[in-house]
Amino acid sequence: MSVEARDGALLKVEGLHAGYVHRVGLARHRVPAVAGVDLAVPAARTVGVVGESGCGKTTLARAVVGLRAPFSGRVEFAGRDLGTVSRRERRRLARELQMVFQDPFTALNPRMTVAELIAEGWRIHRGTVAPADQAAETARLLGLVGLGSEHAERRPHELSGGQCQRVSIARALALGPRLIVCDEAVSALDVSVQAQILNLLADLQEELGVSYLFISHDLDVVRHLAHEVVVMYVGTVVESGPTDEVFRNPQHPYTRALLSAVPSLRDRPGLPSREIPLHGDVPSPATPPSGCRFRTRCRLATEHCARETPPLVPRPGVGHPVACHYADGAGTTAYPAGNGS
Amino acid sequence: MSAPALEAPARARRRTPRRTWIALGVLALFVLAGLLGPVLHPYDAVATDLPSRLLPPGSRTEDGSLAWLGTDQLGRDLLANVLAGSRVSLVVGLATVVLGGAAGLLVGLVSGYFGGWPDAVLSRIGDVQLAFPSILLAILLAGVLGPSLTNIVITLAVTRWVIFARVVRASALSARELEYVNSARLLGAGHLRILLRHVLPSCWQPLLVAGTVQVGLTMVAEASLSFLGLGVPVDEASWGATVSLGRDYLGSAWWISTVPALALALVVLCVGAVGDAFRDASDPRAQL
Amino acid sequence: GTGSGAAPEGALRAAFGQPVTDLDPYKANTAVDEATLIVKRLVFDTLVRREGEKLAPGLARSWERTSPTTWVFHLRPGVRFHDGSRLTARDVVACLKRTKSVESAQTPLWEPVVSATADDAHTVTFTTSVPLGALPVNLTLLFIVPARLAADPAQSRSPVGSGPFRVAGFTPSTTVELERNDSYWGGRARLPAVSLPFVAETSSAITALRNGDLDLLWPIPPDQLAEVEGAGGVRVETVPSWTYYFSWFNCSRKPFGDPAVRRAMWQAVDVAGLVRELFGAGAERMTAPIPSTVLGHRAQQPYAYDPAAARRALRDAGFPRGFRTSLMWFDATGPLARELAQAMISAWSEVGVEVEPQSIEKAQWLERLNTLDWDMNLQTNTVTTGDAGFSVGRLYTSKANRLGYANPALDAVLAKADRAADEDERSRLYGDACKTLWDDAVGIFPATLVTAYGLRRGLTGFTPAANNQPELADVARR
Amino acid sequence: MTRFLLRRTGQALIVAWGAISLVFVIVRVVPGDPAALILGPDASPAQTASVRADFGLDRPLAQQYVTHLGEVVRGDFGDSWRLGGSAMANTLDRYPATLTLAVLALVLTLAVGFPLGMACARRAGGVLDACVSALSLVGQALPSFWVGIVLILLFARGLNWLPSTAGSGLASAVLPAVTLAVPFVGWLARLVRNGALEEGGREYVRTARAKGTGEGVLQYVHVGRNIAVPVVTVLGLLLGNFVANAVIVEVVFSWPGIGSLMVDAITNRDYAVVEAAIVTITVTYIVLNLLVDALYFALDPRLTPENA
Amino acid sequence: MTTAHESPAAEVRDLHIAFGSGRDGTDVVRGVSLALHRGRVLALVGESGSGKSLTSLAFMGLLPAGARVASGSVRVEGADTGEFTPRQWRAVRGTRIAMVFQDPASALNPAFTVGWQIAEPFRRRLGDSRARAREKAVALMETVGIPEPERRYHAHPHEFSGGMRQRAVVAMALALEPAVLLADEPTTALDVTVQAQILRLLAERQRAAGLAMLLVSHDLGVVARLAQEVAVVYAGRIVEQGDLDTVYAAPAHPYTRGLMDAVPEAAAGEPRLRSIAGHPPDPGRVPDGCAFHPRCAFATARCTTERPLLRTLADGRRAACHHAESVLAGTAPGGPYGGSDL
Ligand SMILES: Nc1ncnc2c1ncn2[C@@H]1O[C@H](COP(=O)(O)OP(=O)(O)OP(=O)(O)O)[C@@H](O)[C@H]1O
Ligand SMILES: Nc1ncnc2c1ncn2[C@@H]1O[C@H](COP(=O)(O)OP(=O)(O)OP(=O)(O)O)[C@@H](O)[C@H]1O
Ligand SMILES: [Mg+2]
Ligand SMILES: [Mg+2]
Repeated sequence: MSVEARDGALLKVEGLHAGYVHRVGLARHRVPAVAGVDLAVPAARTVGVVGESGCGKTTLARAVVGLRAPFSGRVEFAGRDLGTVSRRERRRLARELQMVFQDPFTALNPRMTVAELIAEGWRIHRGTVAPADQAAETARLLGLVGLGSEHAERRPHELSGGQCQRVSIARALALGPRLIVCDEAVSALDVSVQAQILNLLADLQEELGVSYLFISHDLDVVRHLAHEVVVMYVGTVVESGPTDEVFRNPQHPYTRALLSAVPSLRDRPGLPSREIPLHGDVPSPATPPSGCRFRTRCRLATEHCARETPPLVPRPGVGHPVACHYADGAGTTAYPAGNGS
Repeated sequence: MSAPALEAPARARRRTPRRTWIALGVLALFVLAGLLGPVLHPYDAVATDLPSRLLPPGSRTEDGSLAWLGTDQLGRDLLANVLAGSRVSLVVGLATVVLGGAAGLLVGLVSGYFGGWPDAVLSRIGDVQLAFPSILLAILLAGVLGPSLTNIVITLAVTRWVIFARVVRASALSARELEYVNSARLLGAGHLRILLRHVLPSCWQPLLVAGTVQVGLTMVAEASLSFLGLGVPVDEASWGATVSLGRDYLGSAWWISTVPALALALVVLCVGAVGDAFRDASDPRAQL
Repeated sequence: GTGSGAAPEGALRAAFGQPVTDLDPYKANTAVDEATLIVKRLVFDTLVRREGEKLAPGLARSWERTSPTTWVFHLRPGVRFHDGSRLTARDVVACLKRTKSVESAQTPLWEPVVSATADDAHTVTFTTSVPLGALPVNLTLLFIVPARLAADPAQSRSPVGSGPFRVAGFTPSTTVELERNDSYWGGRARLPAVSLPFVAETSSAITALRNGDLDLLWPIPPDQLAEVEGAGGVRVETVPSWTYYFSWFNCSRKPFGDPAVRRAMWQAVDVAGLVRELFGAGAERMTAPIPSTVLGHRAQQPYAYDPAAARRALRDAGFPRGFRTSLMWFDATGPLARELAQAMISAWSEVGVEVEPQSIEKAQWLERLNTLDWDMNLQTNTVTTGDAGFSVGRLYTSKANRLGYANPALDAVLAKADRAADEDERSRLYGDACKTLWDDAVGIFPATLVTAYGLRRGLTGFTPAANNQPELADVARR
Repeated sequence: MTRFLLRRTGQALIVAWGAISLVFVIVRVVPGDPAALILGPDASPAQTASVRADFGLDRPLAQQYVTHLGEVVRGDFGDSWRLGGSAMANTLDRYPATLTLAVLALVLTLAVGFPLGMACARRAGGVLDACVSALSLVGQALPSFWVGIVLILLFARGLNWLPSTAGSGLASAVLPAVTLAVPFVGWLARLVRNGALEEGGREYVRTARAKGTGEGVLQYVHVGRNIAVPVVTVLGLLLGNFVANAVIVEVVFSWPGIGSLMVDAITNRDYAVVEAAIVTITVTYIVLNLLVDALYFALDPRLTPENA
Repeated sequence: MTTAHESPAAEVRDLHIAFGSGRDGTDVVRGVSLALHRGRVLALVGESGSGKSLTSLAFMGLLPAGARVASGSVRVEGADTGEFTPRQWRAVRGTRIAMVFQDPASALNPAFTVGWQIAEPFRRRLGDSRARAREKAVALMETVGIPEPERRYHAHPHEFSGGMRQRAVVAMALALEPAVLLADEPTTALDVTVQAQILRLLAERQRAAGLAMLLVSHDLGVVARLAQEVAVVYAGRIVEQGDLDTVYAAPAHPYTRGLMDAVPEAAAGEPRLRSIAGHPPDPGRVPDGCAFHPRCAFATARCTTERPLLRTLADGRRAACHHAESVLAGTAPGGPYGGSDL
């Protein structure tokens, strides 16, 4: 880990802009689904990214792993700028930077067996695992993710969703990654299976020291797994910080509204709702509002918000960075803690 | 998005329906006929027997042999003709599809997978070809190349490749966006590996379906070329040529044109049924 | 004009086997085109007309040969063109000039004609460079139009002539609609209109005839004759035509330079049987290199079918195991062309000569024919003028070099025949030419086609024509 | 929208240029000399040369091509040697006949194929469905000239219901239109059937059912509207196909359309007409495609020129 | 537990739903009984593939092709639908019983305007004039909280946001004032913020109209917001049913308990989630005895052979577990199958 960035982050994203290009005639329109995101993932830690649908989470994930070229900004992994490294170096880095996708079925080639899927990385990067050892290594990985060696010869359609997701994880682990980007990696799974996978991820982090950039719209899941959380809204980060702190003391009006909307086991039909309703629709990243992007739906919004974009900085009285002109540390709506507390 | 949207593990594969087996059987018979026919019941395009011309099915020819399906306008046995023709027609159909399919596969893969300017150029070429009436292209090409089996295959393949290219391109295009292709890319796989291991396999099935459809259509197109006088050389027998040359006799000696036309229809029907099976094998919704 | 141009009431609906593409009488490509000539004969007049075997006055009341190289023609007075203008000698002069200025298949016919002069309004004098006995015959091909329209492109579609019919509508390759010229000098035609659609497919055409959608259809292919003969309301009339099949040998190519080989090839084919079995009543076996009804025909002794002799002759000529060669043709050249070719090839294979069948497109065929790029060539030819000069005289001279055959003696005979004014003299000379060509076996001359005309019952005044160009103006309906 | 149209028009121009160049090159590569066809077998080399010069065929191909392009831009394809008059005029004369046939065939295909497909979808896997799927294959399996002649023998010669040749107005168009439509009726029915089945499995159909909507309304309104887009697409292509491939049918029925004109022109190496006719057909095809694209936007509200 | 004595607005009794036919057929719903009462919300919870959607579709007579009611009855307002003709079914749908589907994006016909689709029942079922139907539709859109209904009447579904679409779907379901509303995962496709809005809307409409409602969901939190009663299904059978409070406070079936423990919210402060080992069985290969026994920490030999019946416990709820009492008491599991991860 000697080449790690000075501040110890394994992954550093700085001022990242990424998105889609619409071609109309000869003109190209950029849709910056991610517009200036900064974040850092330290080694052996989990950073969660939450936000509503369409806020740019997937775009961020894909830009980080290089499936989508950023418009601008830096993605630095293990001390190297992914935008400038040579192709060869980039491919070598692929071994250390992996991703687990949302839909476990589509992420696995249906024509390959589990063993082939897991070994694919070794075939590409010759010399990582000798062909003779591959069977044993496959069995070890399968064991690691809680599958038996009887699964090795099956194909994805012969497995359940949870099992497929385990195979995806094993496949990502095969090359010994240091960071795994998980884009909604458990959203497609039932609670009981989701719990298994979340436990598995946590165990792997403990055993292997992997870091996760964990993207999810499920706040409970992120809260459970992530050490730090980043809250996104229309391509920008509105609030970030240690998970506990952000969830217990959300500062941005958007974070508060988001947290207040999460259904809880303790809700009851008759009980008064804690919900802070949000009105209106999420603006399109193609035509974001000026200033603070949340102002169109914010009860606190003023003229000032329309003129000036609030920077993402720690506020007085707030322990973590918030992009709101009016964040003052007086959290009004704390997120209900779990059953016990 | 939706949590419970995932289906449970593997539903048992559907068994191949009976009509597919029947179709395959009939096709096998025709292939066999094409292979063995010329041995068992040889056809000599050169030997004419004028006194026995235009005999109806079941007649005795001049030399006393029985013409099961009658004789043609030169007194040659129609059964032998149809048997020999099955070989030529099937070979033309298959060879065209293989040739056109190969070209289409290559073009479609490149243009679907890489996109960008190669795609733009290849797509425009395909557009030109599609906008250009295919039968006229065939007429012109057949004129340029002259009559021979190989040239007919080339001609027909030239008019077909776009269809395959489009099919493959569409599959490659969607395969390129598949999550498992991304996943392979993330493992550091190069273009060649992704193309061969991940993109190509998902192109086969639509290509195969298109291919089976085209085998039949190609055989019909060969007949159309014959109609326009650009078919197989005189000393070859093909169904298309026989149907076409016998058409003037439909009012008097119907069997000459009708027997090979029915053979053609039967083969196309069977090939189509097999093609449907290919389609069904992969698409559970089409099983209804 | 789209397909909906229905024929007028009472029109004669007559379909010939080939399309009419252009009605300009001086268009190069239709100069000897049968389909076009059928229409032209109804729309235009010529100075001289052919009636059966004889020449008859047309626009010229009479003519005389004033010297071996001068002919004087006296025009019929009072003839008017369809547009009302009067026909004068100046028109004839202009037309000759026009036809001479167009490179076409007729060009050789007019080459010896040096000039035509209008002596007065109704007298024309033709001067030729050499004595040209065939001039009156040739003039049956010179259609007369008003001088000012001789080079008018509009003549292609709506030509002005002086014939018994005028053009009411014309879609190239599709249909010609003619209406009666009531002021025709030769008397009104008997039917008010003639409609000449082109029907490409035999089955459609026969169906139309049987259903009464057509009144007249010709030529009916030999194999389809039964379908027409059996039908109610239809009768068939036949006439031996001036169209005949021949299969030339390229005498400039091995092994066809050797007359013995050529004769052997002929002996190898059972011509009599072949014509009988294949064509039935649709053709007659030929006895000379031109049809028997053509002026100049002289019957020869047919080559007997004798494969053994053929094989012997081939051995003697140095081909004990036969040889390989090819035969080219285009299918549309005549009825059963493909079958005829295949039957002959079949016969030749019996004597060890392996012939590659080359059925090619007409355009390619022409190109190869003209460049002598072939071994054997099967085609039909029509003696359009009914005179041996048109075929024998034109095709077999050393200068024409159409089949790599050069025979100075024959050249002399043909030149003499060309100059002779006396019909008997010409006939005798062409008869000699027939013998030479037959004995030299420059080609195989199997069959003269018999043209079968299918008519709806109720048509009268119809005379089948040997040149495929029946006189439709005389036809009437009962 | 304007941008979209501009882009599509640009593409269309490229395609048209490609077609023009293709036909230019290919007709000149085909062996056979127009001069020989004009002059017949008696032509002397000098005559041939002079005719070739008249047509500009003696110049280098590249030079001919440039001249040709210049003329084409002005809509001038030269004169037809065979038919007389400008090639384009000859082509346009024949065009309405082909269009009549194509439109009639299209109407037939739609009028029979659509309800048939809907009926099959309603009883997927039933007897009708099996028959239609077999018929759709057989329809495509029979050479159209054979179908045409058999139709003539049956309906014109046998029953004498319809004329076998052109010249009797719309009645004459029936058999050729049927011949053109035969391969595609079953095909369209299959397409409609598959589309209806696929759409029928969508959730909005279930929603509509849950509202108590009747099956007829469901099929023809809810589902029908949604399969309109693919159906319109193929109908556009089909019309183009009918125009382009009426060749054989026109020959069989002596239909005075552009197809029979073209075959005649190709056989006779009438370059100008071949070029004019093929360009006409190509342009028709391109215009139809543009129309279909425009119809898309009308039929599918989700589509905008940007995401198309 | 059901307290109402009036007859249920809709109910299924011992419902079996099978795919395929004859011996090849697999029962995917195996003896479910549910009763929906006016003014009350019953939630149906369970994992994916447990048969929730099929059960709710059976109420509407809208089982997908291939599925059929193998036995049992479906009653809507007392009428046995087993005898229903298609016409009778159509008459009931929308007017007596209506449904809201999971994915609002696909539940609306993309080719027609939202207004047209909402107005359709008025025109076709009530025979209202175009103008009248439109008026009613606009009013209805207003009721379900679609802002600017006049303008949005003419919008197509793709021009709506997800929440707006689901409001439109709710409007369509409520158009003909049904007595029973079925909501199959009505918020699963939506964002939390939107989900909260839709849940509020459903609660409000349900209360206002006194609807009998079936809420299908896999999210225990969502259920808690809306339902008074909950039924938990596992492998096509109800394993526990009772008042929401009772069940949530202390589940009596090990599966219910596992489900609740697996929710991250429940594990706040704990490093690991308590997951249920293994995964649900395939419909065709449901284990003998208690279907849950291979994953159950309480399972004993008895559980492998004898299928537990749904029985009423002391607190009035019903559970299908031989060991319900020990589960409630929290006694340690003892069986040989405890914790085995299959
Ligand atoms: N292929 C694309 N072309 C154009 N725009 C796109 C494309 N994919 C996504 N977008 C837009 O980019 C924005 C961000 O999308 P993204 O998928 O990153 O969001 P997300 O936070 O992952 O949402 P979700 O929770 O729905 O997965 C959205 O506004 C979306 O509409
Ligand atoms: N068309 C079908 N063919 C065969 N089996 C099916 C079909 N549709 C559903 N099933 C099976 O029926 C069972 C129950 O399905 P159902 O949709 O009711 O489950 P669910 O509880 O609603 O699940 P989800 O939460 O995924 O919606 C599942 O096991 C499924 O595999
Ligand atoms: Mg996403
Ligand atoms: Mg469901």
